[in-house]
This record gives sequence, C-alpha cells and structure tokens, in this order.
Amino acid sequence: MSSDRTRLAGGTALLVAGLALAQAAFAQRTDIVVGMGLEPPHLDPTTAAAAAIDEVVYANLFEGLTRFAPDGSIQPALAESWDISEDGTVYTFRLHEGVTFHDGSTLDAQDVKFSLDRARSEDSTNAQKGLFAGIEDVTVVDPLTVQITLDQPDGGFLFSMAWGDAVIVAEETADAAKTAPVGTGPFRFENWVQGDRIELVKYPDYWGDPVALDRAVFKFISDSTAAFAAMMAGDVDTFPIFPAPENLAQFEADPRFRVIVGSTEGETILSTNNKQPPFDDPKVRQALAHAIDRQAVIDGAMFGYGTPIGTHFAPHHPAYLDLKATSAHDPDKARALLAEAGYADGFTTTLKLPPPSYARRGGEIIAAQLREVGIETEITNVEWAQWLEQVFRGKDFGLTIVSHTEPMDIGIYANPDYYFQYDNPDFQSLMDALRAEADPEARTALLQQAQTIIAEDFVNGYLFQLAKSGVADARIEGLWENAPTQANDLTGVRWTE
Amino acid sequence: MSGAETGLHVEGLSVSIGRAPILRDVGFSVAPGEVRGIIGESGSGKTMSAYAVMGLLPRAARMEGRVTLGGQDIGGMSERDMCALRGQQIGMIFQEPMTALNPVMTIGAQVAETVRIHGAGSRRAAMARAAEVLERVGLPPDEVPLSRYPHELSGGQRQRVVIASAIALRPALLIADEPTTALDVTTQAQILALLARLVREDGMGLMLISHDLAVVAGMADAVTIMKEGRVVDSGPTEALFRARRHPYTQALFAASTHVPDPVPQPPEPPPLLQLRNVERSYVQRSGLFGRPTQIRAVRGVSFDLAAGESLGLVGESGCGKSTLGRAILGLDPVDGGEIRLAGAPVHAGPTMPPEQRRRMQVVFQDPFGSFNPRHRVRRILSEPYHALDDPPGPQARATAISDALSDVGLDAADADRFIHEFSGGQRQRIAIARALIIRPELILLDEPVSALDVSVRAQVLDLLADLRRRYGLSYLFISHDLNVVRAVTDRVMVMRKGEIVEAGPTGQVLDAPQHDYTRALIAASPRLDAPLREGSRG
Amino acid sequence: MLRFALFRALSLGLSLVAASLVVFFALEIVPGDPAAAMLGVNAQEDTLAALRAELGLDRGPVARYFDWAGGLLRGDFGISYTYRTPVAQMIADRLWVSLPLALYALALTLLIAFPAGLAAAARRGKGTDLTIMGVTQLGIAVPNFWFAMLLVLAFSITLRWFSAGGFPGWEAGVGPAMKALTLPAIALALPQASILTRVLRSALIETLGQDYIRTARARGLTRRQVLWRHALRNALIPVLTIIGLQFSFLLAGAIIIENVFYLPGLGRLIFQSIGQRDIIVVESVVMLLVFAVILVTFLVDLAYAAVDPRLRRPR
Amino acid sequence: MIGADPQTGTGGAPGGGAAAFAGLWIGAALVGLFVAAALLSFVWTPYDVTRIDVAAKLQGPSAAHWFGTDHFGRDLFSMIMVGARTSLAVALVAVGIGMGVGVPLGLTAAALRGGWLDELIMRANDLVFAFPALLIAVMITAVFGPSAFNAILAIGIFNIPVFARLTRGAALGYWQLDFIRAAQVCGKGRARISVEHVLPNLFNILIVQGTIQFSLGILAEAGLSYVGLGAQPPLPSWGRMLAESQTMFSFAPHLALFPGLSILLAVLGLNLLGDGLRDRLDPRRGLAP
Repeated sequence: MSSDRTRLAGGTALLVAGLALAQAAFAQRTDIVVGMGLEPPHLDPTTAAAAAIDEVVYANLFEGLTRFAPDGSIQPALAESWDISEDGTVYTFRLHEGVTFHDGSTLDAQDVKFSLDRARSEDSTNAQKGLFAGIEDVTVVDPLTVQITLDQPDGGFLFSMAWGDAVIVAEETADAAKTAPVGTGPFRFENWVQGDRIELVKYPDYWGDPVALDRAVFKFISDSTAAFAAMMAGDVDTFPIFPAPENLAQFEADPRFRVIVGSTEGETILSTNNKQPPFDDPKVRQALAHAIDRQAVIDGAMFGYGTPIGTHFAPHHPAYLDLKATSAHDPDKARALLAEAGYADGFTTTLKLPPPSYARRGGEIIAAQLREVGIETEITNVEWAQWLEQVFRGKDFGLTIVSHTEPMDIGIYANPDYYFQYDNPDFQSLMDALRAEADPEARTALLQQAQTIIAEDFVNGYLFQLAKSGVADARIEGLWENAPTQANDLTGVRWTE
Repeated sequence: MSGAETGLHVEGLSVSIGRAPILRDVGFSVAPGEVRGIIGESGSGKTMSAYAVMGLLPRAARMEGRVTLGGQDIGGMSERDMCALRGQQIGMIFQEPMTALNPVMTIGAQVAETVRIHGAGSRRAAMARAAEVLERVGLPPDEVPLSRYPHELSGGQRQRVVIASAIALRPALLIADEPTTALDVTTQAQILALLARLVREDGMGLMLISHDLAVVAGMADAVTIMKEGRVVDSGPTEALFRARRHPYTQALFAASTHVPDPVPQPPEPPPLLQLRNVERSYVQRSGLFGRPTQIRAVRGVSFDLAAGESLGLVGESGCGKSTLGRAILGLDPVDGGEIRLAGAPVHAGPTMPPEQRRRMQVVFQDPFGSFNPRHRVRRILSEPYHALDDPPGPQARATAISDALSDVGLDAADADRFIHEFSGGQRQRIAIARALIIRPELILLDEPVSALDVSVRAQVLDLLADLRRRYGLSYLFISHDLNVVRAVTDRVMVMRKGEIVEAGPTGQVLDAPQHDYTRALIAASPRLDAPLREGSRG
Repeated sequence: MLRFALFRALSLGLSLVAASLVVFFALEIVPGDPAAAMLGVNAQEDTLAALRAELGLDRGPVARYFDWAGGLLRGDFGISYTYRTPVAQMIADRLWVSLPLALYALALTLLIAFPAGLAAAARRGKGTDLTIMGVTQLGIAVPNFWFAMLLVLAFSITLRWFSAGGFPGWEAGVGPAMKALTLPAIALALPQASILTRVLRSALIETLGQDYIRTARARGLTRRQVLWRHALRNALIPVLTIIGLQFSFLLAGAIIIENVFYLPGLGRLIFQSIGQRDIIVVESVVMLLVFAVILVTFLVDLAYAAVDPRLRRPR
Repeated sequence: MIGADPQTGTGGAPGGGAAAFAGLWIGAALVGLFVAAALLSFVWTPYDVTRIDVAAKLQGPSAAHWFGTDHFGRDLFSMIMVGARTSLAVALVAVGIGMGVGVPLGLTAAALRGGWLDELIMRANDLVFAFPALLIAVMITAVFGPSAFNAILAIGIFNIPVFARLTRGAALGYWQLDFIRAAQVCGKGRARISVEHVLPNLFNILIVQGTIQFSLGILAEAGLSYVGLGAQPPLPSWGRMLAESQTMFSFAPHLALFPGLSILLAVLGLNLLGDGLRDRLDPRRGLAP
C-alpha cells in the first residue's frame, strides 16, 4: 500500500475513532497512548535486536509458542500444551485451534516450522540466533502438532521460545514484516508515522481472550523533558519506562498519575576490560569495587530507583545471593589495594558511556568516586552504534557502564571472548554443568556458586538492578509492573472509569 | 525689490547645530523670474541656507530669522504645512544626479509622484503630466520612455528628471544646489540653458547655488557671496563683477582666473615618454544578467612627452583619459601598441623594473582616498622608497621627508600627524610631496585640483609650477577643466571616446580650435567674463 | 541571459557535486557498523555478514558513492539501512513537518520584524526605537532552546493551551497540525525576528540617508511617505539576504527545537540516523539540506533582480 | 545562530549617542564580568566542580551555595564560573580559526579579484556556507565523536567563510582607492599591499565582526552542548547544564535559570559591546569624508 493511501486510511480511521470518542464521551475510554523513548527501526522482532521492536509488538502483535507472564514465568501461548521426551531432547508442541493471522490465514504447524527454520538458517539475520542453536530438527506432525528435536537436553528451551525473537510468522508475510507486520496477536498493525508514532487496532478475530482496548498508539519521545511535558499535558497516557527518574516524585505527588516501580532483568554494571592492564590485576579490580558507593550512584543517577547488587544476578530471582558485602564501599581499602598492586599514585583509564541516563549520570558519579582513590577517568559519551563498535566488538575500552537486560544472562561470564574478557575455566565448566542440569535445586546451587565466583573475582563493578519505573494515568490498570522481558503487553490493560 | 508679497525673502537667518553656528544673519531675496546666484567655497553655508528655506534642516539644528515666500511666513511653518509647500511652491534640485533618484522607481513614477503627492489628479493624469514635463525638460517619452529606471540614463538625463520632478507643479521658487558640478562641461551648458529657459517661461525665481563663479556669471541676475556662514557681498551680477568691492570677492576672482608664472622650457628636450598606437579595452558586464561587452577605452593613442614639458590631456568623463593614465603608470597592461619611458618599454605589474618605477610618480584627484588613513605622513612619504634599490638610511630619510614637506609648504613636524588631521588642500600638498620624494622625472597628475576650492586650487597650481621649475619635472596633466589646463600646460591633447582628436600648443588649441569637438568643449565652458561681455541682462 | 542562466546552473551543479563528495566521504569514515547497530550484542558473526551483504555494505565506497549519487540524480535516495524503507519516502514524510515549520516560523518572523523594524526606523532615537532595540537585543541573545523550554513550561505544563510537542500529522487536520507547530515556530521565530528587525531598521536608516530620499522630501513627501514609498523597497536588499539565510537556518537548523518538541522533522531524522548509523539517510538528508540552502541562495539572487531593476537585464 | 552576514550585521544602537555609549559600557562590563569569572575559575572556585556530593543535591540558592546545587550536589555557582571558561574558550578559539583562515583567504581573493583563485576561494566559501553550522557540527561529531575540540572545529569552520567574505568585500573597497594605486606605482606587490595597506584598515570591522561571531559562538556552543555535541563531562558547560537540568526545571528552576541567564547575559554583553564598538570604530571613517 502506498503511503498516501496509508495516510488516508489512517486519517479515516482517526476520524472514525474521533467520532466514536465524541459519541462515547462519558463511556469508558478504549484507546491508549503509550510513550516510548526509542522508536523501533522496523517491526520485525526476528531480524533485529532493538528492544523497541519487542516493546511494540511482543504479545500485542506477534506471539510465540510460549510467552513470558508478568511475573517472569513461562506460560503457554500459541502452544496450548507440550510434551518433553524422557531424555529432554524432543519437545512436542500442540497448537491452539482456530488461530488466524491478521491477514485471515490460519496458523498451522507448517508456520512454526518455517519460523524456526528461518531463524536458525545459514543466512538468518536473527539477532538471537543462539536461542535456536540447539535445534536439530523441526517436524510437522499434523497441522496442529509440531515436534522439535534438540541436540542435547536444554533446561531453558521453553524459556528461549518465549523470546520475542522466536515469535511465529507466516511464510507469505515474513519478508514484509519490517513495515507491514502480520502476526497472530490481539492487535493488528495499522499505521506508522515515522518519527512520531505507531498505531495498532484491535484484531476482532483474535483466538484468545478479547482485549479491552480498541486502539493502541505508541508514541516515541526520546527527550526526557518532552516525555515529562507530554505526560503532564495528557498527550500520553502511560510511559512504562519513564526516562527521567527525577520526575517520578512529581508524578507521585499528582493524583492524576500512578507511578509503577518494578524490577527488570537489567543488571547495571561497571563493565571492566579484564584483559586490559591494569584491570588484568584482580587487586586493581577489587580496588575498583571498593571505590564505588552504589547507593550514591543509585541516589544520584537514578534518584533512588534501583536495587543494589553485589553480583551479576537479578535480586528478584529465587537463586539470588546477596554478595554486596564482598565489595562494600571502602575508599581506604581501595587505595591500599591500589598501592599493593603498584598504583599508589593511581592511573588513568577510559570510561565510555552509552546514551541512557543511568550510564551518563552514573558515569559522572563513578568518575568522581574513582578520582577519590586516585583513578582518573577520561569520559567519552558514545552512541549505541559506537558503543557496539568500539566497546562491545572492538574491546577498546577500560571501563564502561551498561545494563545487561537479557534475563538469566550470567552465562556471558563463561565466554572468554565476551567484551569484558573474563576467562575462568572453572566458571566455564560450572556453566556447562548448569546447562545439563534439570533439577531445580541443583540448578540453584550451581547458580549461587557462579554468582560467588564472579563476585569474588571482581570481574565487573556490580552497581544495581535497573528499576522499571513507569508512569501511568491513575485510571489505567493491567500494566506490567516488572519487566521480565522488553515488552508493553497491553492484553490486560483497561480504563477503570 | 519692492513688494514683499512676491518672491523669496530671507532676513536675519541664523542656524546653529548644538553650539556650533552654521549661518549668521544671512539675508537675500529671489524675485519671481529672477536668478539669484549664491556663491561660496565649501563650508560657507550656502547649502544650509537652501535647506533652511526648504525646511529640511537636520533635526538637531536650531533656526532663527524670517523666511517668507510670496508674503507667507514659511520659516515657522509646521512640518505638515511645509510638506504641502515643497514640490508645490518650492522645488529643489541637487548636486549629485547619479544618486538623487530612487534607483528602484521608474522615472515616470518619480516625476508623477510630485503631482500625486499634492493631490493633483489620478495616477493616470499624474503620469500624463509627468510625460509632458519630461518632454519639456528635453526627455520626450518616445525617446526616453517613462518606464525607464534611473540607472538606464546618463548623468545629464538624470539631472533633467530631477528638474522635471522639481518643476512639475510650476513652483514659484526653484532651488538648484550645485546642479552641474558633477557633470561634464557640455552637459553642464545644456542643463544651465534648460534652467534659464524654464525660469523665463514659468517666471520662477531660481536660487542657483555654486562654488563656481563662472557658472553663476553666465546665469545670475544677482549674486550673493557667502563665506563662513555670512553674506560678505551681494548685488546685481554685472555691478558686483565690475566693482569687486569686498576683499573676499576680489580674492575669489583672482583665484578663479589665476595663472601661475610660466615655466621656461629647455631647448630641444629629449622625449621622456613615448606612446605608439596604445590600445586598451576592458570587459564590462551590465547588471546581474548582462552579457559582457568589450569596451575599447583607448584607441590607437600616440604622443611624445618631452623631458621638462607639461602636457595636458583634456576630455569629458569616460573618454578614456584615466584608463590611459593607468596604462602609462604600468598599473594595467596595454592590449596593443607600446609605451616607452626614457626609451625602455613600460610593462605592467610586478615585473616592471625599479629603475623604471622610480622615474614616474602620480598625484590623484581624491584628497581622501589617496592615503592610507592608518599611516602617519612620515610613512606615507617613505613609501616611494620601495622603488629604490638602495633606499636611504633613517637619517637621510628624515631629512628628505622634512625637505619634501617644506618643498610643498608644510612643516617638518607634520610628518608625525595622521592624514585626517589635514585639510583637502594640505592633503594634495602631501600627495605632491610623496610624488616628489624620490625625484622622479615624470609626474602624472590625474585631476589634481578638481576637488579643491578655487582659492586652494590657485595655491596648488602655483606650487606645481614652482616645483617644475626647481626640479625640471615633466607633467602629464589630466583634467576636464580647460581653464586649469590653460594655466599650467605647455601643450594639450583633446581626447574623445578613446582617441586623441586634437593636439598642439595649449594657447593655440584653446584659442583656435581645429576640431569640432574641441570647439564644442570651449563653447560650453562657462566664462567668468560673461556678464561683462554681454552687458546687462533683462 | 541564457549564458548567465547556464553559467549559474553549471556552478550550482558543480557546488552540488562538490557537496555530495564532501558529505559522502566525510560520513564514510564514521565509525560504527549499521549492521551491528541493528543486531545488537548477541549477534553472531555470520548473521552480521549476511545483513551487511543484504544492505550492500560489503562493496567499496567508490562504488557505493556512484550508486548513491546516481540514485540522487534519478530521485532515488536508496533504501534506509535500519528502516528498510525508501529514504525518499522517509525524507518526504519528515519534510512535511520541517518545511511547514520553517515557513510558519518565517511568516512569524516577517510579521514581527517588518512592523517592528519600520516603527523603530521611523522613530529613530525615540522611546519606541529604544524599546524595540532593547527587546531585540534580548531576543538575539536568548538561546532558542532555552526559550522553548520556558514556552513549554508556561503554555503546555502550566496553562495547558498547547500540547508539549509531537505532531498529529496533517491527516488530523490543518488546525491541530498548525497548533502543534505553533510553540516551536514561536521559539524559532523570536531570535530570527529580532535579527531581522535590527537588520531592517539599520537598512532603512541607511537608506533614509541617501540622496534620493532628500529629493523625495523636496517633492513634498512626508517622513512617513518617504519611509514607505522610497526607503522600504531600497532597504529590501540586505533584508532579503538575511531572509534567505534565515530560511535556510530554519529548515536545517531547527534540529534542536525539533528535539525539544519531539517533532518528527528532518533534524531529528539526522540525529536518530546517526545514532543508528543509518548513514545513507544522514547523507541524503544533509545533501537535501545543502541543496535547499544553495537553492534559496539562488532564489534570493533572483529576488534581488525583482526588487532592484539595476540587476535586471538591460533593455 | 544566524546574523552572521558581514555586510549587514545587526545594526547600530539606537540614537547613536547616549544609548550607544551606555550599551558599550554595559556590554564591556558584562563581558568583563564573565571573562573575570572564567579567569578566576582557573585558580579558585567556591567548590570543586568535579566533587560529587549526592546528599547535597538540588538545593536552592543559599548563603553556602549562591546559585544552589545541581542533581549531583555540585555547586552551581562554581559550575557557572568554569562553564564561562568553556564557553568563552570555545567561542574565542573558533573565532580565531575563522579569522586565522578566513582573513588570509579573503585578502588573497580580493588581491586576485576576478582571477581563478578568487573564484575558487569564493566558491569553496559558498560550499562551506551551504552547510549550516549545526550540520557541520553533527557531521564532525558523527565522525570524531563529541568533544569541546570538535565543537570548536565545527564553529570555527563555520566562521571561515564569514570572515573570508567580510574581508574580501571590505578589501575590494580598499583596492579601488588611490592610495593602493600609489603603492603600486611605487612597485609594491599585491601580497605586500594586502598586508601593509589593506589589512590594517580592516582591523575595526574585523574587531566588530569578531565580537559578533564570538557571541554567535557562545550561542552555538551552548546549542551543541545542549544536544550533547559539545564539551564532555566532567567539564561543566552552560549548554549541557541546561540539558541535564531540563527534566528538573519544573521543581528546581534554579538549575535552568542560572545557566540560561548566563548564556543570555554573555551573548547580550558581547552584542552590546560589538554594536558599541561598531559605532565607535565606524569602519567607514577612514574611507569617506
């Protein structure tokens, strides 16, 4: 469809919506404007990493075999149920009946096979191709049954299938998904005014429980001030991840708004280049850890929102171990450790900061704290693209601050090529063991052991768990409190008055 | 001078700006049909008197005295009433026709504006009236359409447009402030004739302001001579010219007719400057979208200038005399022919050898643009040393500078002053001193006295003659003023459209011109003895 | 005339070629890989290579320059790396915000500057003049983004007369769209109007000192008539120059204001594209803006001729 | 960030006399104040601007903190002082680049007026002029990353054609004058005449334009820092202070007030000074009677 027609259609729809709104002036509102900081580059979650894509389409437009529930647990989605073979390598999924795509075609097992094969193929551009690495074969048993064979047991397979990158698309529409996504969710794509907003409308033939909203608009406001103004002026109904924690107090004080503070999977860390001298010396890393006052960072950068952590693990997870004491704030000890390591006069290193305010503000505070113990930092603010290029791929950095938002990602410490370049064979074999282990209690023990190792090796400076601090009109209910994955699931959202 | 009901009467007019008096007790009158010449050198207050009559004095000025026009007291009139009066009762024309017209309005609209502004008819009627008036001033619409813009007209044509807009409503009084000063002599004669005709036909009073006695002499019935804001002499033209009662009047006459003592010529001098078939053209682009056109400014000019000779080059503006001067100085290359100085060819540009450079110097017309305002006189005078291979040391230099200054009648102490501290005449003396300091053989004088008042002009001409005598200099004297050329040159060449049309000993050429153009030039030149020759006028 | 037009067109074309070379090769060395930016931290090397091939990034810069420049000539700006939509389409959408905003701000600028400049020139040295000059002095000195913040605080957050930003799109109607552009246009226009007022005033005062003004006064025109009939048109030349510069500035330089009001305009597109290393978009937008500036300069040249007959072709 | 056109500028102060005089002195006083603050900040500020004291954050103005504290508990007054240093230094060096490159280019173009080098210089100028300053800055920072140095470079590059055009235009006027011709008659070359005769006469107009570009530079630096393309932390900069405090504007107005007013007053001061100098050092004084 040409964009003119799109615009025309959008205009008509808006007009209709406006009329409907006028008629039902006192009735329940059935539309919502959701504010987001970043605009997605496109709308195909299976070919890009951008969180913004999932924040629009996850659970709203696209669905996978399984899904994350608001509490982070794994729930069935398109798969009604599943069986796992004794040895844990064969998964048989039973699909819901009567599921249709937004173009009217019916979802069947062939679509599941296509989606998974596409994601793991040679020329796949799936950003999380690793999720599918264990799949050996996907077979269609019958139109509503699909069988997936893994090369080895994987305790996290259902979890992997819940990711936005693993949603099910139809072969006919997959290539057009970037600009005209066709999924199975309760909302279908309607319009995208680039640079401003994306509009979704209710899909009447949705297979699951009908949703309360008729219309959802995602509005992109990258500037925190503008975000504040937009909330205050009523242009936006909710900002699930409000970019400026400093304004939350004002919203809290205003009865029109409700502040929703939950947790995310984002471990915010002072990432340290373990291969770059002097950080290859554990004493230096330990000094670094003791130089940091986590609470000051949380207070200064996040205005108090955030949970301090002592290791790379989400505090809300049952297996979490509180190891903060290992790296308690102690500048004197830090100085002593530096002197022991031969840096009595301190040293100078680089601190590269990506755009989010936790990094930019946190970086300034940490730079000041490090200066107290004699470590000078040269701050460089970088865009994400540069961060990926220089820091993540080029490993050209001393320190950086970043929030690792993938759920359950302690496994990155087992990859010696990962950008902070921590290479510990003990930890690596521990992770291998975890991967093969299905017993929950044994897994917890292994996970706690892993947490302790990286905390005591002071691999990185562990700062805090990123809070999900959102704002919403007080009359809206059903928004996610926590963020087990990057999503704005609107299926349960409704206006109360 | 009887009835107070008609004409302009100015009595006891004093004007001051701040605490500085500009006019002091000025009085004169202009009867209907009368031409009143107001004469004075720069700063005499003649223009300010005109502004006082027009009510166009600067805002800061304070005025006292009585000004009446046709019995009406206009001195104390409100601005509103004066606006109604200007253009209707009094018209005024100005010195600089090139800038006196709005460049973005057609000439028809500007003439018609006088009519429209005083409510005399519709737009259409006003344009018709403008066409009539323009025809009357010698710009018939079928030759010069009303839709022309000022830039498409010559200076003389523009001045005619200004006159048309001033007389469109047949005012009782026309004020002309140096109306021909910026024009060539032939054009000047035409404009003066036009003004005389209009005065006669309309019975207007004309207040003709000029620094040039000769211009006024041929036109005015009565003359008022002003100096430093006061009237020093006044009376009917013939009587005043004959009597020359006031010392200042005498001085003015003396300066205007001044001829320096002749300089003896050496016998059989060798040629110093030789030009053979010199050609010079330049490309002109008219306007933003104009097609560039080749202008042949100098066409096949040949002449010899002997050592110790003063050679005049006369012609009207645009005839190519300045272009030729630049080529001789080696500032511009020639496109054809050859220029030789002391036998060696002159090449333009930095390749010109210093021994050639030091043989000639130049004095320009503009006493303001001729000097770097940031430099002291000492540095200005030192500049020609650049042309020497072996410039003198500081001691010799200081001596040379004070000598040069005393040669031109200035004080050695002036070397430490900046140029803006000097008057126009003093600046021309400094320019001469600069030209003199390296003792060149040839000095090119490009209109050196045109911008000077007559009394100063006479002194500078004396100085030039004196220096020539003392140092055996040769002059190439470029001028548009026949009287000046007659006073200071041995031989003269008449130039027209890039060609020399006549050349010969000065007296011979000016008294017995052979070429028509020379004759026309001489006929157009205003003559100081006009009122005396023609006898009294009506 | 024809020769001049050809010469002008040729020099315009050469400027554009030079500009395109500068833009392309300056941005060619921008660090950062659009493919990496799209695929994020967990991307695998083969995935990245596949994407780069898909985007045509595996080819040499010279080949890509000719692709891009050749496309520009045909009006084909290429395909955005990140959005995978035609760049021309994206630019057209954004232009529908930036261009009206620039025109709106320019209209406000003219509406403020002309009366103010004329009033100040007419009453030179009087109270009106001093007041206008004082206010414009402040107007020039105030950073426009700060002024924009103050406007949002006053009119959006406190008074709630205008929305704090965003753009409903022209399909929402001309009224709402213009309303959304009002505060940004004011924020842009105030400093520009201050500059133009001062330029107009000094041009008028300079013109009022010309000989032909004296001639006109001698014809009996009042000060006011002289100002309107003679001074204004002659003062337009420097004013046109500034208006041309201002339009270019408003079109290209509104980046900051677009950020404050989160308007989906060209300026924000540039920032966003740089962040995503969508270099082809950056190159095309920069080229478009440069083209606009060159074009405006050319139009201002033509406008001179309309105002000043001396610059027209001689008859 | 416009008004850079050399031919027109922003006009003289009204009334000429008293107002211009007052403007000159008010301007000089404001500029002097900021320069003094900037210089003083090298040796002394009330507090260390790099010291973060989160506990003392967001305090309003008080005797201890004259302008209050920011969201990290840093003393705003100290930051304004150091910010003055950043702003003035960036703008000054940028003007220096513009003059240092633009003036020689303009002089050369005027000396060789009509020649191919003149044409080349002026076309190159037009090309640079076709890139709005912000675009240059965006491109430079896209390539080299944001820093105060790159901001200087961007503003400096933008200044080059401004000075080149101004210099050429004014120099062309002088090349028409007879004293240049007199110097040529004495055998002086174009280069020597440019330096000896033309350049000194351009000082006044260069000073005036320099002042104006200086004020534009401060605005530009503020704008660039505001969008994050200017001076990087921890070095305080007025524009970044505004950007960082923007979200706190509604509950801590002093954070936006003082940096904003600082920019306003510094630019105002420079403009008043420039206009005053323009009236004082009328560049045409030497040219016409």
